[in-house]
Amino acid sequence: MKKIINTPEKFITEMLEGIYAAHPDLVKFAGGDLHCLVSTKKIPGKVGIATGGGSGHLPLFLGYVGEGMLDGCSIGDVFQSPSAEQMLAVTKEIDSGAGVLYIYGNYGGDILNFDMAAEMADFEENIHVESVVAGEDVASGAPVKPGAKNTRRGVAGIFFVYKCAGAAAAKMLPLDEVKRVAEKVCENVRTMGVALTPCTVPRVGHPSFELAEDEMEIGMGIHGEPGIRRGKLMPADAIVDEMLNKIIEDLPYQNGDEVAILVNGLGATPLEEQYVMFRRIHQVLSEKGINIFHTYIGEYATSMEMAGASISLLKVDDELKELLRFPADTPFFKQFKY
Amino acid sequence: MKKIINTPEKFITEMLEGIYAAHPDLVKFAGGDLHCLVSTKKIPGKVGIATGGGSGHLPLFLGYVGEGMLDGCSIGDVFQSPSAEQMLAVTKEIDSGAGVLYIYGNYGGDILNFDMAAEMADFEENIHVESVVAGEDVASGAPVKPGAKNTRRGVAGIFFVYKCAGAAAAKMLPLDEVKRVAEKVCENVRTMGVALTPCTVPRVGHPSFELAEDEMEIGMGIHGEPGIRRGKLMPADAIVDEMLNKIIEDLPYQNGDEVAILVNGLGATPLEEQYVMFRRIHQVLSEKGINIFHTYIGEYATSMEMAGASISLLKVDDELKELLRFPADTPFFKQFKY
Amino acid sequence: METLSVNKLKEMILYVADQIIESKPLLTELDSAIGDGDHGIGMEKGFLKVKEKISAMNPSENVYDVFTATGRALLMSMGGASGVMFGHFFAAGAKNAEPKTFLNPEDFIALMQKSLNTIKETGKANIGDKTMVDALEPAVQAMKMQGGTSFIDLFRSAESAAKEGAEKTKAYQAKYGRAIFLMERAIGHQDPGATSVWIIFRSLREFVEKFTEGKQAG
Amino acid sequence: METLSVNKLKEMILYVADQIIESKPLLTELDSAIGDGDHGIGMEKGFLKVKEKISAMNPSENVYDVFTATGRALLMSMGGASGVMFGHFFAAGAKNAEPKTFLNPEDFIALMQKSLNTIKETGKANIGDKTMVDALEPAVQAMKMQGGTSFIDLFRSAESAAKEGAEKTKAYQAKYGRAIFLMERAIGHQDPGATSVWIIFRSLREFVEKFTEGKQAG
Ligand SMILES: Nc1ncnc2c1ncn2[C@@H]1O[C@H](COP(=O)(O)OP(=O)(O)O)[C@@H](O)[C@H]1O
Ligand SMILES: Nc1ncnc2c1ncn2[C@@H]1O[C@H](COP(=O)(O)OP(=O)(O)O)[C@@H](O)[C@H]1O
Ligand SMILES: [Mg+2]
Ligand SMILES: [Mg+2]
Ligand SMILES: [Mg+2]
Ligand SMILES: [Mg+2]
Repeated sequence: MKKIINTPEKFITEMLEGIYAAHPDLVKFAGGDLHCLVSTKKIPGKVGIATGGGSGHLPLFLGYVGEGMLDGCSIGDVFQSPSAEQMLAVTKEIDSGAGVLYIYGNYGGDILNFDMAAEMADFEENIHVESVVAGEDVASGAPVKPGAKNTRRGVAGIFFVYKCAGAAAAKMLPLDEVKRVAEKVCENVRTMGVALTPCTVPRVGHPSFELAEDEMEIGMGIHGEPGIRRGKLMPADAIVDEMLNKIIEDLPYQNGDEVAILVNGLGATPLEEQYVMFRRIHQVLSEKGINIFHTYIGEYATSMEMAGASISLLKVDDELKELLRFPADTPFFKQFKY
Repeated sequence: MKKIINTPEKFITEMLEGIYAAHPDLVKFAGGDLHCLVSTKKIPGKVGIATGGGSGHLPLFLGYVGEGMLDGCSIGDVFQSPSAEQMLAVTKEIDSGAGVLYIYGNYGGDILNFDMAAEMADFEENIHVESVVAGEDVASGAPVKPGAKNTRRGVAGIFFVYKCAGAAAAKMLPLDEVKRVAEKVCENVRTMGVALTPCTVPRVGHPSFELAEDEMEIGMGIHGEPGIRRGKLMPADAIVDEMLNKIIEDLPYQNGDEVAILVNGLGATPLEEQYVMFRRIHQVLSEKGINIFHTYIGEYATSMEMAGASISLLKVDDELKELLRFPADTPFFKQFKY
Repeated sequence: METLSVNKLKEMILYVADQIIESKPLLTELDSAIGDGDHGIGMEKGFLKVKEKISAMNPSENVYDVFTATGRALLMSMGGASGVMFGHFFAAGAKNAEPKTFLNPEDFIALMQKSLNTIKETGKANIGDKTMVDALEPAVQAMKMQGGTSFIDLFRSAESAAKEGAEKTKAYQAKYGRAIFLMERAIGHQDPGATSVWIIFRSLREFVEKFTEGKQAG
Repeated sequence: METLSVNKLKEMILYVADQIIESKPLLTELDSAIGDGDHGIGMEKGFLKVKEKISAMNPSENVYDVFTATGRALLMSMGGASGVMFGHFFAAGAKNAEPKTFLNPEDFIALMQKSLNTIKETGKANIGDKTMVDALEPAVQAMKMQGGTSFIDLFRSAESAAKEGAEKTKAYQAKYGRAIFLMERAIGHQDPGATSVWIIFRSLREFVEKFTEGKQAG
């Protein structure tokens, strides 16, 4: 894969320099480290929301730092967890007395580092930190049992967690309430992806896996984690049917339910194709009597230049609908109240 | 290239069905033809702005129909001009007495069809239509001489024309003023692109051209039109320097000028790489004493899954700055007043 | 000297339309090789509209109304550069023409010459640019050489010139339309638009042959 | 029985840091084959931080403070799963340990056993999962077999067990970290994290050898 970069070593640093140069009014960095991105707007008494994760997924994660969404983000190298120190620096910067909520995806390195950061924030800085770990990829493990450990990966559905928790924090709700909202979204969101081509980590220089010219992999993760089925590329409607059925059965989403939908492009898949997918989603949900509250389509969580897409469904109630409607203004996601 | 579609023949129809299903509050179609997309909001006495063009460039063209931008768009098949009849249907639907401005890119088929539509709107429907044809790709022809025919292709820079003319119309300026604004933007905007990989028109089934694994083409058009130089892939900074110098010399943009910037991904190029490019743009402009008023980065005008990017510069004055700041709310582009 | 009535002309256009629609696979194949594969679809779409419009046309005493309606149907429905070009093929020559109840071969030559002029003016293509002009211009020349004696001779000469012209496009690099981007790789492939021009003249000749045979027989 | 003072321990850690930093190309090569190519960079970053922190450390009477500072420097600066794992390598065994002014071989064995436990608990990896555990667990076993007689014997046995363990990872498919995605294609490649463990024990052995020689000479 050809890339417009200078050197793999400087890729993320230079990307971040570009981010700060492009959005000086919206974001800045904390602790003298470009990897610790925080919003320029700090609201006294508001719960701070931090996320973090590896690079290569723009607009995830840092792109959602802004009004009505997140307050800070620690940024790792490509597909690599940032360090505990970086997450701690973000935490210190965004805390304004009401505590900080960490929202991030269910990945080993992230959990290890962010738990460490939370511990240090609590002990050394006296900042109350709570964590919500999103894991909603139905292709990556058995359905979550109450009380048991969630083994599922966090993918594009985390956008909904950011959106609702961000709105709750913007409404000046206290930490335990913001956390409750985030957990509620996690419980009600499910995602499934499909990959058509791999992507290349710049430093590695070759694709992380291979898919034949007529193949796809249903359920593949955003770092190329194995999915649930590799097979011949199928027509769009058949792909959607397979993904959507797995999602619908999982929660399950039922006749009369209302949902928000996120159709997410992984990088190289054109918007046109995402709309072809949405057409079918709309048909299937109509048939099943599942009502669509609102639809988001575009690139929300990518894998650099991977071709493919994911579908996320969030079951909404009046509370979540109100929070989804809340406006947001970040470098990558802007929404007027609707 | 693998695509998530059903059949090439139904690609655009199904994409449009997806669009109307996803955004029923924002857009609808006119004249019983899915290819004639108009805003659901019609403001009495406002100048209507219509665009049109081939598919395969989302969010261009239809994605900018909405508040503060465009009122309607006629949509052709992939890379194919829509018909005069379709543009006429859009025109009739969006006219609310103040006349209609056509803004579209400088392509043979589009000009032939839209001129025809304008003529019929004038003669048969008594709708006053004016046209502004954007052509700002510095790689596609000699600099425009006053009075002479512009041979340059219209590419991503048309976004700025939509933005400013759309704001002027939203401010209820009359047709001749909205047209003046559109022409002013055209005169002050310049674009240059680079392609790393081709794209495939679904019906054709094979890429429209080839680029070796270590090659790029500077100045290539968004349908694969030949550029100004094919050569070995260079580091990001060198690519930016070559493109930016051509742009800067062309207007020329000078020490003390203020500009808005659009870094546009052609489809498969990740946002991360666009920010690496912007980092260098920011450096070069700083060195030259050209001030950045505002930066837009992302996918604004694509070529399906083509890898590559374009850079557009718009020289702004107080009038254009005010119009750029104006809010906009469309399916693909949302902006709060800034 | 032969003439064609308004009704006969309508029949003739409907026959041409059917032939073009039947040629969709060939046109698709040609446009897939050097274009975007949609010329067959576009022509089908356009000539379906032509059939609809011509069948539903108000009674008229003017042969040029048939040409105008045909061209306009193409122009309004096809899209793309070719929609306008094939629109002009029929409609441009009829513009401002003195109304006539019967069309004679001389009228047809004049009409085609005018259409060719408009096509070249609008599209800027010349012989050798790998477009429909490569078939149309020789056809018009051939008709002028032939002179306005009979429709059958006129269409035969137009058909054979158009066919030859279309075949010659194989040797050309494109200067207009999508095939531009192929550069020298377009060489070896016949231009779809030029092929359509040949099919139109071939159909005209077939129609008149059948018509004449019918007359002789009846 | 030998002991190491706080200052000697600092020197030893600085020596290990230099050796890891020197091994960056090897670690990069290994991680590029089956991971994302950053293990060398990560370890370099971490051990540069270790050097900074250890050099600037407040005077201490407790050897465990040196381990804690080392582990913490890695953990805070490296990122990724390996940052936490190598952090635990040094710091976990020192947690809640009774302060001592001198470290003896028995103390070191106990410390490493505790660290190994934490690493396995946190990371969930076992022998055969193609991780640093494949080098560390046999090294700890070997040290326990060897017993706390002298540092030189201790480190020699640890080094050779770690080396063997790291080499064995070539035969394994990965169950943790990035190499998972490679499935059976990871086979044939040595795990970078396990290799780092080997380099650490090798460096410990080298340092003590030099130190002992130095003593003999001096
Ligand atoms: N400027 C032009 N002048 C004359 N004919 C043209 C011109 N541009 C294109 N054509 C004709 O149109 C044909 C292609 O038609 P079609 O495939 O329907 O349109 P498109 O190229 O927009 O897909 C070409 O084969 C050529 O003969
Ligand atoms: N869960 C785990 N338990 C123990 N060691 C692990 C675990 N995950 C990864 N590692 C070790 O980390 C090494 C990779 O380190 P590094 O490249 O720095 O991190 P990353 O995999 O995040 O890029 C692997 O070779 C492996 O030895
Ligand atoms: Mg890594
Ligand atoms: Mg076409
Ligand atoms: Mg075509
Ligand atoms: Mg690694």
